[in-house]
Amino acid sequence: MTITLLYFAWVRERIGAGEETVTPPHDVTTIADLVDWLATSSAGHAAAFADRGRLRAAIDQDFVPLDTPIGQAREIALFPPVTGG
Amino acid sequence: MTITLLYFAWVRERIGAGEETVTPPHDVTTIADLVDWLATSSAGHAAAFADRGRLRAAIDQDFVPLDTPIGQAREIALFPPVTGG
Amino acid sequence: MIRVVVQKSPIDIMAEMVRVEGEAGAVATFTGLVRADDGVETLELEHYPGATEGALTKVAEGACIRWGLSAATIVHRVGPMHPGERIVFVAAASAHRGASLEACAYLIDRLKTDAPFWKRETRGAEASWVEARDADEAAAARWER
Amino acid sequence: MIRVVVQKSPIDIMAEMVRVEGEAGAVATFTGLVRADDGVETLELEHYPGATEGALTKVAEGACIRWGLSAATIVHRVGPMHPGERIVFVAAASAHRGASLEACAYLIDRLKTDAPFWKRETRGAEASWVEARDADEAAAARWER
Repeated sequence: MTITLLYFAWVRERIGAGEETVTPPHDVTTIADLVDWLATSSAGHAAAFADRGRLRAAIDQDFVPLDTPIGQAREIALFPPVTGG
Repeated sequence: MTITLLYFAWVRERIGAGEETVTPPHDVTTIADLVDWLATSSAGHAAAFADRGRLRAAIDQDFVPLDTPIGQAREIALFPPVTGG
Repeated sequence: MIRVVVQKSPIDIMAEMVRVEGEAGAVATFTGLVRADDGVETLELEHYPGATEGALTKVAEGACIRWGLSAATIVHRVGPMHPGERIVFVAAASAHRGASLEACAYLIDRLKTDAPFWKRETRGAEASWVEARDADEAAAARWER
Repeated sequence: MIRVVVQKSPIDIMAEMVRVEGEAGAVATFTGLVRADDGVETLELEHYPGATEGALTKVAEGACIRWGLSAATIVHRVGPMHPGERIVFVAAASAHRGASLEACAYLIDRLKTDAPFWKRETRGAEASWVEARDADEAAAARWER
């Protein structure tokens, strides 16, 4: 299953890209699993995901906790806590 | 002692004037006394002061309760509860 | 910086906003308008010249001290107005949003009970003075401490 | 009537006010600005296109339902900004003041935690991402029921 990943703010800066497309292995069932798997793919990913407490996620544009199952997600965004307004 | 009286809103309308100058007798010591005394001066004054619960006052431009002594007041205003904003 | 104005002319919100913003990070405002939906054709605002400005200044100063505002503005119209027109504009400016939001609510709540304005509504041939509401006394009282 | 805009251009407060006022009796607004007093030279706002508009619409709809507003507006800038410029403008319009004041505070409190915006400040050669504040979570949480 192919998923589009979007990165914002310092997550994007550390990874060095705002977007990538991945096909995670079958044992990746939650966003937390996905993050674990992504963290092994480059030093940038590892740095971006080092502090899980400061990581937030959205599935298909809805904010969700990191333990949410990926399900049939087409777009997953990973980013720091928001600071607008 | 001469006092300038100012009337606003329906107090002014019932009395038929926005301002008058009076010299109350010596036994008029509070605003409530003043209102009692004024109420005897015309049918308009009596109508304006019929409902004391809906009457408010200011001495020299400061809001005060009706039982406040007149003291050395130069200007006393009598009016309904305020409704600005 | 305190700005208190009682005026017959329409309220220029844009000019008031720019003035109150200054170098603040947060500005909260409240605007009261003549309602177009309750049959009122003309609203007339009477006030107590001299005393009005003093009362509004006291309200604005109270807000500035209590919330450490960088600026507070109160502009109130007097005279005849029509539906859709702005009766009052209050604004509170501060570094952060909490202070400006609370101070803005305080400004309009206290103005409602502490400033000598009286509204008269005209509907067709009928003119009537607006009655004060107990809810306004309650709203003002919640700021006492 | 809900109006949600994410834009690169400066916020035209006057046009937004006239739109939100409609036939309302009360309009409360909050404006957030780049502070001129803390050494920031440039503030850059990044967002999550598509998701941002959805999140803001949900916040505005929540306020309209809860307080029976006649209109709610949220305008948020993105891209680079300088001290004194307006970052965000929210407004709530209703018949009476209580609803508009509460709803306005709700709009900005929820926006702070529910909308995908990120601020990066530049001071001289130093650029840093603004950290989220626990106080913002607390402010948003007080509206839960």
